[in-house]
Amino acid sequence: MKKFINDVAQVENEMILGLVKAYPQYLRKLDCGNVVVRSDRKENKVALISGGGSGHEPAHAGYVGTGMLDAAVAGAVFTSPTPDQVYEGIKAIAGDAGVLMVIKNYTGDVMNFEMAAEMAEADGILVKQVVVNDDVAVKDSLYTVGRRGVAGTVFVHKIAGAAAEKGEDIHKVQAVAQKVIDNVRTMGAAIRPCMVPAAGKPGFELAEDEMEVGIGIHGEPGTHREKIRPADEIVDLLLEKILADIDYSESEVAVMVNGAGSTPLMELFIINNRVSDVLKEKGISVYKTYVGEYMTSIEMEGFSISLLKLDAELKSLLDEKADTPAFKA
Amino acid sequence: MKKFINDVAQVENEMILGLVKAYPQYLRKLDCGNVVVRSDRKENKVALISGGGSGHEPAHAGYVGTGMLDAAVAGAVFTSPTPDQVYEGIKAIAGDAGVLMVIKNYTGDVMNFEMAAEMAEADGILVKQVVVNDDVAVKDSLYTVGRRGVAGTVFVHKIAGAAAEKGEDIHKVQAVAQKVIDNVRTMGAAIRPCMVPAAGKPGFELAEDEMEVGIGIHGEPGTHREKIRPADEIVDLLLEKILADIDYSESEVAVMVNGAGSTPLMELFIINNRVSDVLKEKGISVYKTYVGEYMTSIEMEGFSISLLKLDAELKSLLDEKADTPAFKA
Amino acid sequence: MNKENIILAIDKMTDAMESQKEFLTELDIVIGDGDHGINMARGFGEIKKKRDLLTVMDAADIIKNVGMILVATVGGASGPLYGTAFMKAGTFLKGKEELSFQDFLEAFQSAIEGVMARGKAVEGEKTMLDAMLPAKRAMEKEWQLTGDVKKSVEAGLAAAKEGVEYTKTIIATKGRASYLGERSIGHQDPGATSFTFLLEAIASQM
Amino acid sequence: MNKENIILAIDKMTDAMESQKEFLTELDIVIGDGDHGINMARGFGEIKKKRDLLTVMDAADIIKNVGMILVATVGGASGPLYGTAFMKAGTFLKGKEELSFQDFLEAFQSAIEGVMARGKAVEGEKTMLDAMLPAKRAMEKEWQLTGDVKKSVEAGLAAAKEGVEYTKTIIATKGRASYLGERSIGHQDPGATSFTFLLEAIASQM
Ligand SMILES: Nc1ncnc2c1ncn2[C@@H]1O[C@H](COP(=O)(O)OP(=O)(O)O)[C@@H](O)[C@H]1O
Ligand SMILES: Nc1ncnc2c1ncn2[C@@H]1O[C@H](COP(=O)(O)OP(=O)(O)O)[C@@H](O)[C@H]1O
Ligand SMILES: [Mg+2]
Ligand SMILES: [Mg+2]
Ligand SMILES: [Mg+2]
Ligand SMILES: [Mg+2]
Repeated sequence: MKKFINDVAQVENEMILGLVKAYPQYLRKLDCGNVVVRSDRKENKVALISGGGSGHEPAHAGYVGTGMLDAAVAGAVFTSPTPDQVYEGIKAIAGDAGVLMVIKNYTGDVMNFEMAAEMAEADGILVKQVVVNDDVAVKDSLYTVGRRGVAGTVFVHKIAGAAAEKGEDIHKVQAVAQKVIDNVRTMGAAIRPCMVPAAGKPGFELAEDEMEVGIGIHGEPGTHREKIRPADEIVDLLLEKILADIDYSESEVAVMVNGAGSTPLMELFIINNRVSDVLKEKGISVYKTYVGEYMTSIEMEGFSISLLKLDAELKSLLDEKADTPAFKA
Repeated sequence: MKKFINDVAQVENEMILGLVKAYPQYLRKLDCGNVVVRSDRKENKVALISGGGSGHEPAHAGYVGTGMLDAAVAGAVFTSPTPDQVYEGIKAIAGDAGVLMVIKNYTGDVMNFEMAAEMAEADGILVKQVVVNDDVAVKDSLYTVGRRGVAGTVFVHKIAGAAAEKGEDIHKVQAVAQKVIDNVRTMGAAIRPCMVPAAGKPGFELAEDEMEVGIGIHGEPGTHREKIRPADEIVDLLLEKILADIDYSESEVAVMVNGAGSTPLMELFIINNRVSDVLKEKGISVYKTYVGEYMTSIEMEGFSISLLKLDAELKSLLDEKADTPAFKA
Repeated sequence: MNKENIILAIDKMTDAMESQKEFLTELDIVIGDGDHGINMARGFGEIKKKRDLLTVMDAADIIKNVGMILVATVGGASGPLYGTAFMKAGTFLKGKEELSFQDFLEAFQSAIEGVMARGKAVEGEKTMLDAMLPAKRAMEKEWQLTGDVKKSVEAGLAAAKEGVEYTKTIIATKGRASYLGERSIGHQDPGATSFTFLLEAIASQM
Repeated sequence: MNKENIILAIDKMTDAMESQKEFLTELDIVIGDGDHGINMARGFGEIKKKRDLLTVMDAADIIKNVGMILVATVGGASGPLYGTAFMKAGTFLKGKEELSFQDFLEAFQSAIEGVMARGKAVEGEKTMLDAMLPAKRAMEKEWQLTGDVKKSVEAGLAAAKEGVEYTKTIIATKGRASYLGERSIGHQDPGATSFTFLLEAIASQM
């Protein structure tokens, strides 16, 4: 395994330390575990907490700062953080206005965050939650765990974060977060896998002419495998699924072309070139585009496209100031 | 060659189109070739132009915007743009205050930009230049082409851009750009090569236990090859060379930990953890840190460390507002 | 089973999670995210570190605290689930110093209920429950028939292993493997597998 | 050499740059950035596209315009250098319809001076100059000795090829290969190699 690391057992710790040392103006690490909070804590606002396994950098700690998250909790690579870690995060940021947990829809994440909320509620802290489930690769069925939460989560952080920063109450912040969730859809594909450092093996293997379609963000295989195709055709394939899921016709959208970790920006822009053309053709107008690495899977080579359907409220919150290490607006 | 592209011959064009379509609020593409200029052109200021081969995304077009560049010219992958392209860029942004060209020190870049300047000067446009040469991996000798320009260039864009935005005259802007160049040093290493799409082959090959030290940003081999080591030791190796080149003792620095294209952010933060510790040990205080992909080599897996020695003027210009697709302050 | 047996069983679990770490991780690489063995080994590694603290507690508290340590260190889906299982069993056994096989069966039932509630899962979804529930049923049945602890435990172990085999034949509808849909068929569930190792450790002390 | 010969020579150059594209790129991968063949093929590809425009010009203008197209399309180091070479030669030949071998030699001298000025390079730095300068000297020498065009051209070609071999033995001090220091030894210079192909094309028309 060829990586710029020192010790597989220290990857998460050293990463969080390196992050906090890079951005002390934004971030402070709690003493107990990999919990990062805003260094300029703002009082009297709803506090947002999110997190998940490590390996999604810059998510989630990179989004801690003005107008986004108040705390981020980082578990081991691709492993949800434990309830006590989340609980410490909640305690560090909780005020009278309450705490909103932004959870990505994974069994582990949901259970661990919910247990943390139970602990915090026992202390009298007001805790609400939203569960992001934007990945249209996975069927949303009553009989399964439902869709996964992937890159669309960053829009939830941004928009709910803006509402909280403006001083909205917890019901409003939760409602607007839920509105984002209801209106954002994502799908991705990859041509090279990633590996959990401690495992030392990739999550799947692909031949030189194969790609994995419908990937998640934990290095797991996607929903199916295909022959690789030109970038434009892959974009068309993903957009078709996304556009079929909710009615985007004649709407305005925010677009996120998210790199999975090792996809060169050059390719992400080539991808966006097609995304932009297809949306134009379909009469969907692009309000804002974000191209870059927002929710990664360590060194996976792949990308996802997210479309967030906007209304006036979401647009204005998207435009609000955000100032965090990895997202500035 | 496994890449998210459509046609090797269209890589540069589609990339620039995708970029401009993502950020119309910042960027506009000229009709003639891959030249990108600010969409909200500001008059009565020194105009900055930079560029080079493609493959360094987000450089250089990603730095076009308020407080940084006014135009960026993109050649073919790793190939300096031609004089006429640069000339078109200069003409599009030139005002009475003149144009400063920020050139990275490569024979091709210098010659092509200089020929463009000759053409522009023939039109009566005032053109000055600075040549960035921050790479300490390469000996700076009178008998060679000297050091290469690498990631430190981004600091030149930021700081000279801020001076220009403030309305400083061309001599002042050139002087401050030169001050950055005199005070910034960079060195890098890689564990996986990249390839020019049109070539379809990597620039070098490495065994599973090897790394290339002293890499440039054009996929070329570095100054030497070594057995790979833990991240901390690689950092020590690079910092030693950088710190030996100019006297950083007791100074304040800006740090850039730059990913070469496919290095996971996780690893860049692990790297910064060590950079930060070593500087602290040596009594060098870190004013600001930038961790991310600023000057890439397509999909190379590697990184560079840049240290910019600061004084009061550089600090205040570094803090000035910048608003571009890839750099916001 | 007395306190000593419980401590020994936990030691055996710790050893098993360490020695099966790679195997369980490999299973999770195929249909999950490649961390199950790492997660379980981390949790039981912490239990090993806290062994001295645990051994001074009474039987029920040891079990409950094992659960709390698992919740606090394993993470992922398996952390809250196994953690809840041990915590529920410990709570159920409160006050008991010597555990009869009937106590064990009832504590196990309580653990399973905890897992089902926490995981919102039922049998046949390709999870640890597909080893737990058959094991529980087989032990109960053999116990009612023969009243023989050894036989009952063996029946349970066999049923858990069968359950693991069964997970190969079904589509996952809970946990990460569910994202694979049809592609999850043919592969055994990591959590069902780890449960079988844990049950083996318990069995050795009965 | 008349205008027809010049057009034919340029056609041959175009063919050579197309057919040697990969070879030249491979050479540049080893000690440069892997684009020299691509760059040259792009430039001459553009010349091919503009062939109809070129053929209506007079000899000197054709050469000068080839230089301008190269400058405008090749990029990198080789674009301005080869571009300057052709532009200088074209400028030198201004007004001439029929070129004597002496004219050719003097135009070549002018081209070389252009490259040296633009590239701030001299012989022995592992660049195209290490093929150009020996070729020029050998041709001049043979021409003075024998007055035989064919022989002179052959001597020039042989010297250029030797120059390419020579570049294998030296450290680069100009161009990208210079960053490799000692590691550049053992590899031939891509620009010296491409020059040899261009000279072959010219030789075929003398
Ligand atoms: N809802 C659930 N109910 C019961 N068991 C579950 C559930 N979801 C997952 N599991 C079990 O957890 C195991 C995976 O654990 P682990 O890999 O440690 O966590 P994660 O899936 O979060 O990476 C699965 O193999 C399965 O047995
Ligand atoms: N200063 C120079 N003087 C003369 N020739 C040079 C100089 N620098 C580079 N060259 C030539 O240019 C060739 C490389 O051209 P090319 O690969 O197209 O450009 P780049 O080096 O910019 O990628 C080298 O092989 C060398 O022959
Ligand atoms: Mg996991
Ligand atoms: Mg080049
Ligand atoms: Mg797992
Ligand atoms: Mg080259």
